[in-house]
Amino acid sequence: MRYFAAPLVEKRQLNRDNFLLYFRDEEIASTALPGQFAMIAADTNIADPFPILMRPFSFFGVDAENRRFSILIKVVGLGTQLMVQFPIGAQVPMIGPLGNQFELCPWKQMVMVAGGVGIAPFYLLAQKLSGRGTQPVLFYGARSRDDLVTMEEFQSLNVEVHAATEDGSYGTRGFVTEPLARFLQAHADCDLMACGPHAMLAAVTRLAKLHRSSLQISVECFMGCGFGACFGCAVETVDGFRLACRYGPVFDGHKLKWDGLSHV
Amino acid sequence: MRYFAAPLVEKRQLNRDNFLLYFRDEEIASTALPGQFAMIAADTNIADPFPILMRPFSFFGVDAENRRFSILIKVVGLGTQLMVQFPIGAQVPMIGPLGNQFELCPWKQMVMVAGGVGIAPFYLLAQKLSGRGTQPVLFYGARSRDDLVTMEEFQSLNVEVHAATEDGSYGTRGFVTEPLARFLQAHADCDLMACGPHAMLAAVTRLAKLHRSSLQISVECFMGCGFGACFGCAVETVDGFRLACRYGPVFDGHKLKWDGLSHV
Amino acid sequence: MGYRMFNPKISIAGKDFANPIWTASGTFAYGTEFEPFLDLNRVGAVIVKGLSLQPREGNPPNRIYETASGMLNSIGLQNVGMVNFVEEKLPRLKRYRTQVIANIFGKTEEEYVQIARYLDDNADIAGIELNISCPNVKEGGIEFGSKPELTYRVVASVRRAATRLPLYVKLSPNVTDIVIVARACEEGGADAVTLINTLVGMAIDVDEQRPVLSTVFGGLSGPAVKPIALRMVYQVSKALRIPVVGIGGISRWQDAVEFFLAGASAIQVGTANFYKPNAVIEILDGLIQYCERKQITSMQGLTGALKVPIEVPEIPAGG
Amino acid sequence: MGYRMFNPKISIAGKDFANPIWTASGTFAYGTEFEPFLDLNRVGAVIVKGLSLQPREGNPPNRIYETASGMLNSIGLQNVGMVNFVEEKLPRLKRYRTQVIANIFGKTEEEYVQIARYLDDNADIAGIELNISCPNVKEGGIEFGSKPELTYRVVASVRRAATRLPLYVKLSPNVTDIVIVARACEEGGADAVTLINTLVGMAIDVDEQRPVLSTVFGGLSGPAVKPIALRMVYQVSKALRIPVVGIGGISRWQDAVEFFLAGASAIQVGTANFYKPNAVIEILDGLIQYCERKQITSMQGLTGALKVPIEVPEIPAGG
Ligand SMILES: Cc1cc2nc3c(=O)[nH]c(=O)nc-3n(C[C@H](O)[C@H](O)[C@H](O)COP(=O)(O)OP(=O)(O)OC[C@H]3O[C@@H](n4cnc5c(N)ncnc54)[C@H](O)[C@@H]3O)c2cc1C
Ligand SMILES: Cc1cc2nc3c(=O)[nH]c(=O)nc-3n(C[C@H](O)[C@H](O)[C@H](O)COP(=O)(O)OP(=O)(O)OC[C@H]3O[C@@H](n4cnc5c(N)ncnc54)[C@H](O)[C@@H]3O)c2cc1C
Ligand SMILES: Cc1cc2nc3c(=O)[nH]c(=O)nc-3n(C[C@H](O)[C@H](O)[C@H](O)COP(=O)(O)O)c2cc1C
Ligand SMILES: Cc1cc2nc3c(=O)[nH]c(=O)nc-3n(C[C@H](O)[C@H](O)[C@H](O)COP(=O)(O)O)c2cc1C
Ligand code: FES
Ligand code: FES
Repeated sequence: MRYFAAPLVEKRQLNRDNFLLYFRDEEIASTALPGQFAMIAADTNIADPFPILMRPFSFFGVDAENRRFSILIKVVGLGTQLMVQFPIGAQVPMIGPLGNQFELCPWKQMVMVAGGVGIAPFYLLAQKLSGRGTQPVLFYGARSRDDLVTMEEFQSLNVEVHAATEDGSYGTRGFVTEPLARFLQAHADCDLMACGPHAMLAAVTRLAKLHRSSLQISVECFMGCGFGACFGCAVETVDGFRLACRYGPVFDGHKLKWDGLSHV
Repeated sequence: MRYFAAPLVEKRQLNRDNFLLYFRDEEIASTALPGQFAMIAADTNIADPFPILMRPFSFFGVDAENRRFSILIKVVGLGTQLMVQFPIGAQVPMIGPLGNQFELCPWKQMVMVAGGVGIAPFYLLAQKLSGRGTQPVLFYGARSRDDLVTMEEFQSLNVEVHAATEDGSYGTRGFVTEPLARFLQAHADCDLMACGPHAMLAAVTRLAKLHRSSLQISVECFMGCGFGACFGCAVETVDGFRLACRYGPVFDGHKLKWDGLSHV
Repeated sequence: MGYRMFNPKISIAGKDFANPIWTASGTFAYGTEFEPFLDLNRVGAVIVKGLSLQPREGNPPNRIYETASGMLNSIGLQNVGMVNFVEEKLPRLKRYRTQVIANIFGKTEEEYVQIARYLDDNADIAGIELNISCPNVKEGGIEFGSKPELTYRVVASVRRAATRLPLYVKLSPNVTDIVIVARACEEGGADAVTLINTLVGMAIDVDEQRPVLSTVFGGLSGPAVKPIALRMVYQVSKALRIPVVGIGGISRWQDAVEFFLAGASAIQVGTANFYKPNAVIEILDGLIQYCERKQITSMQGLTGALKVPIEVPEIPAGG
Repeated sequence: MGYRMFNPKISIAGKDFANPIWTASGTFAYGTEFEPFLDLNRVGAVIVKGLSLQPREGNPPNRIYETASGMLNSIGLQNVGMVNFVEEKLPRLKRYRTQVIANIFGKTEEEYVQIARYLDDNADIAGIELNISCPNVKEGGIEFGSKPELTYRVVASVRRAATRLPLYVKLSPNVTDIVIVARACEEGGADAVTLINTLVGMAIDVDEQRPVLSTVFGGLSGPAVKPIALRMVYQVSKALRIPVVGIGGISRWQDAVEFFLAGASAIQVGTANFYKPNAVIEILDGLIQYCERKQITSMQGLTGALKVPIEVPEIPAGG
């Protein structure tokens, strides 16, 4: 875990509000684990930043050879708006790697379930697993075809992708939990890993309970620091409040109390 | 007087901390008067600017043909630091033209006295006078040669420049008020116009009193709005407090009370 | 911007306002300074710079300084005085359909009464706003706005003196319990309260090792103070029956909506007028779009509509 | 960074501190969380997260929200409790040369006394900091820090109970006159006062039409509050004889110098630790360079060195 500035080396706009930012940092590129994240400044002016707080972002992909890693950013407010405007070469303050990781159980069928920008933590997981025997499958839902960003990246790793769009412009029409339900019918002993909007996570949890499958959820919530200093990122579990930045962001989905998740 | 956004079309770095920014705006280019200024945002994010307040800057030069005008910026703090980093093409919010202007008395010898970035308001004055019968002379003081920015611009308008540097690296060594004193000895009935640091303005005022010459001073002070809404820019004159943005920034130097000038 | 579904009209103390987006005293001068930037007919109300019995010169420089997302000011209540206002400034502003409210202040209770009576007799305006954040010389400099008994007395006296015009009282946030002061205003006969005025602050020039402002202290305003203002507006509108006008760091339509949800019947835009001279219009248009999106047809549907799941703690534990 | 001319060392109530740059309670956890970012030996003192008699879970989410140049928090004083602190957290922190001060809070006077006595008997630390910004259940939720009589009582009782450790009292800014409360602390036997704690604020989600924080209200901190904090530190250090520790929006060395000039003997860095985890080191280095530039050799030469030309008005007229 370090506080450092990484240079922005490449930027790719994927659609109206989704961007891939590539940074150079040897250590992150070689040590980041699936599920981990970084706190990234939304303003490169270190003396007087505005907004002041850093923002949490999952590591998307790593490229150890070229000492690069990438972040998938969806613009939702001021901070993300400013971040996607960073010029190439900008030295961006950040803290990482932070948080725990997805537990891998190769003897199970790993099933990644992503809604929208919830896709972010799964590419690194697919990268780490590719080449190894076990292939995870991806269930990926979004509003419309254009919102299914980085699908090619997954396909190029030969990940089996089951897509769903609410408007039916690509894959099954409707929510991704419908094809997922059929899949769980057909396959016993799956290990579910989910990240996305509340409604989706709630539905996935119901399915996991129904099929008694293990469930790992990467949660989103406001984070003040990312390293356990502010106690601001509590999520409610059956064992009480837990700090998402230290005990998470990946939690046992069966232990999360939904009403206890922050409303972001 | 308008509230508008002008595109930054060109940027020139003159030395470590002085920059010329060129903006396109037809109306300013054709109507700006010597001594007038604009309030310019230090952040192009209109919804949530940081810093919030605009900054006052004299119009440096105008180019009516190409519908361009320029601003000379010396970096002294956060706002100016951010402004000189604006990328070409940035739409920069501003308000102008603002304030009064230098009064021109062609029957007198016009003498411009500038200290450091206090040179800013005089180039437009020289532009407006060039070609007309009367030629103003410029007394220009700075710490060192490198700080005598935009001298060539004045020379290209055939303005007679008397330069002084504290380290003697160019022109007379010492303060500009020394060559000025000699000039006033030799020439009767001068009209002095001054802009620069406190110490210089105080010295110029003493000389003007001594030689009974008229004196116009462009003052600097904090400005909250630039158009008479905040009452924040008071300067003390023998007639009481006056708002620099409305009754100024150009004041009769003989009426200014020095201790009443803000300490900026 | 059509008024198809949402009508921003409100009325307070028998006066009608085209909309609830107003401008805060001391940040909009005498109104006409903004003619170049916006259509004053679209401003719900202009609260003019604080008026005193006699014209005032104000404080020496520096009078203002910028801070993180805010600014400090110690203008010293420079103003043309009540008579010049009524005879010179008001007629020009009355050429527009906007409502005018006169912000006033005095050094003594009698001064407040004299100004209020003069305006009540001579000014065709929509109300008087008492700025009680001023030091009371007789009481050794305590603010009229920081001692409930003092507040009650000055409000009640002004109420008796000015019977015609609606009476707004503008509250100081520099108090332990703003609700107690607000209640004193209600009991004293105020038609509405407006809050917040500035928070007392200070800045230092570390090179000169001197205070930046000539008066050492100044009033803090701007986006920085919004969370405090919003909390106080929520507390006061929960406790009072009379309307509450929200002020403090409002620079975007979202800020205004927050204040309405918290219980404000109208809001005032202050510091934002300096760096976004058309801010009120932007905010009004944003409010209209928001209400149409949310199918809200009138301000009654928005003011106080905040959904509060829990029993709000008296005072929250810090940290 | 040599100490050639300037020595940042200070001592308060008989305890020596390598320097006056400390960390604020609740923003530095139990200290060791910052091992990856800085050399804890260079931190003048660590004020740990507020401790209670028993461990506390804290409030449900959302607990924090960012505002303009600030943040709101309602952590709910989550902490491991005094015993776990002394037995588990403290030994790890004591491996460093930094001084440790325990911030404590109670729901009743007795709780404060019990915690203070326990620490006085069991903890090898440089002091206790009373957080009196907490609602007093017995007194129907009024803050210990908002009623001088209450403040005096709790400070005096803790003083009697904890005779060994230096006693710091941390003041709430949510009061009309912080000087009166500060005096009550001095009379109650405090060795020093620290200020400010957070200002009570609020934020609203306009889409959901709900408060953002689960507790509706939260404490505002960060650069936004600096001007208010600086003003209060100036007022209190003018009025008291005991040392004042300045807190509030300090994120750069210039901010720290402002507080020292205003009269602070030490400062605490809070919110800035979250987004600049090495802020204290940067501030310390900047302070040293500033003092060497200004030929200041010790903190005595800086604390309270502000040049104030005028007679400071009791309370400034707003606007
Ligand atoms: C562990 C973790 C990993 C994340 N990974 C990614 C990622 O890879 N890519 C990505 O685009 N986003 C990710 N997020 C969400 C991202 O942090 C927020 O979208 C971002 O902080 C919003 O900042 P903003 O200033 O643009 O939005 P704000 O202006 O702060 O808020 C705009 C909207 O975003 C919501 N929001 C604000 N902060 C958060 C937050 N921390 N988490 C969720 N919603 C928030 C607000 O409720 C509001 O609705 C992650 C969040 C967490 C906790
Ligand atoms: C009418 C007028 C015309 C001006 N023309 C020019 C110009 O053509 N070119 C130019 O470079 N500068 C000009 N200035 C000064 C310029 O406005 C300030 O340098 C600028 O506002 C500083 O902003 P900042 O955020 O970088 O500095 P800040 O961080 O705000 O302050 C840094 C330093 O600058 C000083 N300062 C801040 N605001 C002002 C101000 N309004 N006037 C003077 N000093 C200030 C502060 O006291 C401090 O010492 C003019 C000022 C006025 C009033
Ligand atoms: C997340 C958070 C938690 C805090 N917890 C405590 C606490 O437990 N006890 C306390 O006395 N102050 C607490 N504070 C207040 C800080 O110690 C400090 O007084 C305040 O934040 C102002 O300083 P700042 O602006 O530098 O953050 C907390 C502040 C924050 C932001
Ligand atoms: C420069 C300035 C002058 C002000 N003058 C007055 C005044 O004369 N009377 C008054 O009641 N409030 C005055 N105020 C306070 C504002 O009306 C408003 O209450 C405060 O600024 C908070 O709102 P804001 O954050 O939107 O600016 C003044 C504020 C500023 C910034
Ligand atoms: S984000 Fe600060 S403790 Fe988790
Ligand atoms: S700058 Fe606002 S009145 Fe002059």
